[in-house]
Amino acid sequence: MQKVTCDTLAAKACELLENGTVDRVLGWKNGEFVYDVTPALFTTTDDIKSEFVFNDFCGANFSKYLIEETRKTESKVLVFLKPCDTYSFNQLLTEHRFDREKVYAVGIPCEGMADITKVKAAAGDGITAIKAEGENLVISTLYDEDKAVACADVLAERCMVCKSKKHVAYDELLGEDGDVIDSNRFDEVEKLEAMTEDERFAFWQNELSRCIRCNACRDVCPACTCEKCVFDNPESSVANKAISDSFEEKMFHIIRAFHVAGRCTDCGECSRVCPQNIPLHLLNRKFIKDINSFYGEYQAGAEAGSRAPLVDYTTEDIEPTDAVLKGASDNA
Amino acid sequence: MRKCSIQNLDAVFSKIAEEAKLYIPQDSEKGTDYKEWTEGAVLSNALNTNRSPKDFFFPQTENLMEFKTSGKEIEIIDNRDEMEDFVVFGVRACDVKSFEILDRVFLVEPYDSYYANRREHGVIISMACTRPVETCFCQTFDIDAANPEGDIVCHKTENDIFFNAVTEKGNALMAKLEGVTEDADSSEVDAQIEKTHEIMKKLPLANLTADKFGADKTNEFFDAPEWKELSQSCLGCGTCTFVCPTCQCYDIKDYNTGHGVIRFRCWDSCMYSDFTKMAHGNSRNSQLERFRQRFMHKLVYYPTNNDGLFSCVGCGRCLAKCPISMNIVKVMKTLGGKDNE
Amino acid sequence: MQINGEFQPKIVAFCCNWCSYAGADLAGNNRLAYPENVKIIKVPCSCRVNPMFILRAFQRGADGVILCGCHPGDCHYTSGNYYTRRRMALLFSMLNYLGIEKERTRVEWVSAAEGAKFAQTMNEFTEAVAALGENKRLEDLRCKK
Amino acid sequence: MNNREETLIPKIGVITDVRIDTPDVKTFRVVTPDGKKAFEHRPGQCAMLSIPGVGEAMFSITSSPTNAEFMEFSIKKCGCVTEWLHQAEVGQQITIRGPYGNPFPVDDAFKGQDLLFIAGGIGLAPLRSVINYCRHYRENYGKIDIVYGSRSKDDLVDYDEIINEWVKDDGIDVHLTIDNEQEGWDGHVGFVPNYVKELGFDTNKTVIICGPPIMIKFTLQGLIEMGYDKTQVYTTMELRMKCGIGKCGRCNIGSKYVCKDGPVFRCDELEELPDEY
Repeated sequence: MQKVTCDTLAAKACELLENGTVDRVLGWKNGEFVYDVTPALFTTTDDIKSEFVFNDFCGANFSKYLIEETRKTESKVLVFLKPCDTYSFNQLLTEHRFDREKVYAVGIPCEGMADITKVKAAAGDGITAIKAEGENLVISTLYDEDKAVACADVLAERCMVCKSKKHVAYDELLGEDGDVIDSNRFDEVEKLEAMTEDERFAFWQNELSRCIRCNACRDVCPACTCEKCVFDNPESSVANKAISDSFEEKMFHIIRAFHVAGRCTDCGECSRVCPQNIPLHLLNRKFIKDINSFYGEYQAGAEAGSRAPLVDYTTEDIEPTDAVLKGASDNA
Repeated sequence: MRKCSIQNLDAVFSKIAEEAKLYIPQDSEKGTDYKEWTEGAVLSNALNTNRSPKDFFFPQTENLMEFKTSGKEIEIIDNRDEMEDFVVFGVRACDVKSFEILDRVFLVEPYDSYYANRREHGVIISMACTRPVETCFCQTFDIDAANPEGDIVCHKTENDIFFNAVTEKGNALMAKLEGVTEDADSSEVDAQIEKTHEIMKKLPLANLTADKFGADKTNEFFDAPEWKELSQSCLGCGTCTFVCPTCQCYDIKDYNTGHGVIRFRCWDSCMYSDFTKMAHGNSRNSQLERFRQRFMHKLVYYPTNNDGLFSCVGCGRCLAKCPISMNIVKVMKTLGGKDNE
Repeated sequence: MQINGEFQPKIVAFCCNWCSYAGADLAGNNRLAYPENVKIIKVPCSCRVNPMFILRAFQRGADGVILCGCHPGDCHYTSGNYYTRRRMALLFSMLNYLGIEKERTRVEWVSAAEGAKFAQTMNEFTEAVAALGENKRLEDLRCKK
Repeated sequence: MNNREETLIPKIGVITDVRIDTPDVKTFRVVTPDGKKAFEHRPGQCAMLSIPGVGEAMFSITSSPTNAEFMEFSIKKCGCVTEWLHQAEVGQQITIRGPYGNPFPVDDAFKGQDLLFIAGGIGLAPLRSVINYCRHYRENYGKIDIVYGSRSKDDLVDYDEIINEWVKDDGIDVHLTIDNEQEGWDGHVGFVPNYVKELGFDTNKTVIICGPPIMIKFTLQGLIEMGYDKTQVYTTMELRMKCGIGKCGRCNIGSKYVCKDGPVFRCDELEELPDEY
């Protein structure tokens, strides 16, 4: 259950539209079944009143939309940012991907978003309604009695290991700011590191072989902002539309994660959107964990203007051979 | 009509597997997918598999031919491998219908022999739905989830599975299953169909109609102002196209292996920015145009070329998988007007 | 690759133009033997090596990939190899995370004066890769003959 | 059924002649390895040419179907396949499949008509096969006018054939123009659309246009002003294609596939299609 209500956000959006601070609002639009919320651009208060929504299924990170949005006009756009979204926001600012002056950012607290797959698993097929009641979601289905499921039990993976309830960028904050959390988000990575090479290979083979190369992970990623991706560029010699050999799937995912290494804020959008449920965040988090362990703690997006580890160095950096050992045996 | 008890289903599977490769939907932590049947494999009850069964006839990638080159000379090698018999068990009504939609593309002159061969070698055993979910809207396209098409049609009741062979291929396979099935009457199945029909009436999308769309409606919808709003948050990824059982666009690409060139075909997506890109321009430059193309194709262009048949079967995969939850239902409701609510 | 029933690994060595390639030259001039399995690709700087080059080498049949550059502090372009060091540390750690044997990848700093070190490095690396056998985990089956 | 007949599998073609037409256009003569034509075609149809490892692309067949010995393709250098072809020497093998698309209605709608061909730049390539077809069956057609323009004299494709054959034919008037004044050029100077208006043709002709989209647009406007009806005007289209047989899904304009329902369209048919080309 979110502490900040849909009405509060909608009122704020209407207020800012009406007083001319912004002329459009990036927000969530209600769908068919409560959980299929779509990112949308609102330009009138009427639309906001009838279609704006904020609930436990508003996971989409709007930061990336700002790139295109701020190119359209000279006026300001209102964007609602959950704590984790603010890290992406900062990272994009660091990379000069949008004009800060054209954005009015409203930070909103987040209690964690629900994962619809988990909801379906807990409540059964044919969901017809989901209502937030206290700490529970009450779910109505076509086939069973209404069921109350604790929000905590259906949290998205990324929210279970939330790294921060603190907003690192905003013009205005709704509700109270939280703190950076000492999360255990590297546990899964450590589990893999503790496995043997063979086991790790088998694990990733199983995961990555399901990839259908829909590019959703890349297209949703707020760190993937190249105007033309190497994988779309026929001149790059790696452009490939489909997985035509098991090598290709590894190539794509290694390079995708590498290209955002040091810039990935661990927002978890890649795993959220994967239609094949591949835990892509485990690749990104490995890079984050290694960067922390090799070069000192670094959180992309925590500070606008900070220098990403891969465009930086010290003369005393760890040697690659030692790094591989450290990366694998740190916790073994 | 024949039947076997659910406990004895393995005997049926094992018998089929003697004849040909058998694929059945199987559950895993990551959802349901068709996998080859092996001893002990458990049939999933899920409605949708992650990937649609179009893979069986139109795989995501397939090698079309190979070239060997030496000097100025080229040799073409046809080393296709789509001649193996196989059986797909448990295909839902929507997905069965998708084969007809693909047939109308690949099996019209000049027909696609890769697809045709696979189609010829594959037997489809369908499975009636009994528990449709909120994302199902096959009824919109006059598909009966409770009574699918297929070579053999199956109905699963509490204790038994009923088999009804309807095509020549189906009958031939059914004949081989005589020893593991017994004669049955259809009363239990009929009752179940009726029950499912009752449930279908209660589905949230039960009243969705496609009546506003169809053949020759291009000019009505092409310039609709709604496309802008509908497409504005589209990421331009290929999820909807790749999980869709009826999307059939493809790309033909060459791959240099170092000792030859493989020419392969792979799925492509009209949502991709380079789909229509040529050396000197692109006929669909914006995501709006690409988004419009996909839905116009399903709802207008395809029906125009195919006697009004829509190129959507209402399986609901795109509803479940789209990263931004934009999908054909929202498009139909937005463009189709208020009376489609 | 099997020669006379014995596995002969294919090794790709990316060598920077200024130090390591000269080191390889020196090894040759001094008649220091290193395995003929090693195929050298000259690059302007170790930092020119895109992670994709490494993966491509494996795809095209390499059993091991080694990257050689100037010693840290000696880069012809001042700092190229410092970036290389970070990139390869992360890439190789990632490859190992995916289950690719860690002995298949290596970075070594070889100066123009270190002909002997070049030969020794190549001998050791080839031996280590030979012990692992064929690269099966990053191979592209289409490229196999 | 184990059918191995497959339209996507091409035939081998051999380049037996390469003619340099302009600085960026070459004309390639192609036959099968045993010296025959790869297949028969109708005027205006296309073929898929490819070089393994480089790619496949659709080209209009520039030679006339009446040529029993070989096919010709006039190809402008603009992408990776064409660049590769421009480096090819005589004897090089390529692959070829086709014919694809619908032809110009040379044996029905065009029959007995006065024809006006209007082309710009490489746009002459697809029309050349029609022009030569009509020259071959001269008695079936009325007067033929050809308006052809290019950037400069050097950019006129098939200049030799135009000067040595076409202008010498009875009942054919060739009107050449170039965009800018040039030494050694005493012909007309100016853009094609204006030249067509200056020439002021009778409005009883059937018009066949091909060229850059902007040229087609203004020429068509001019023709309408002159009193032409869109049903009298034919053109040929080009969009990205992969299969050539209406299945890969990218060359459609509305419900029409350029590779299958086109590339030849009558302008009134084209107008009914959504504006997406």
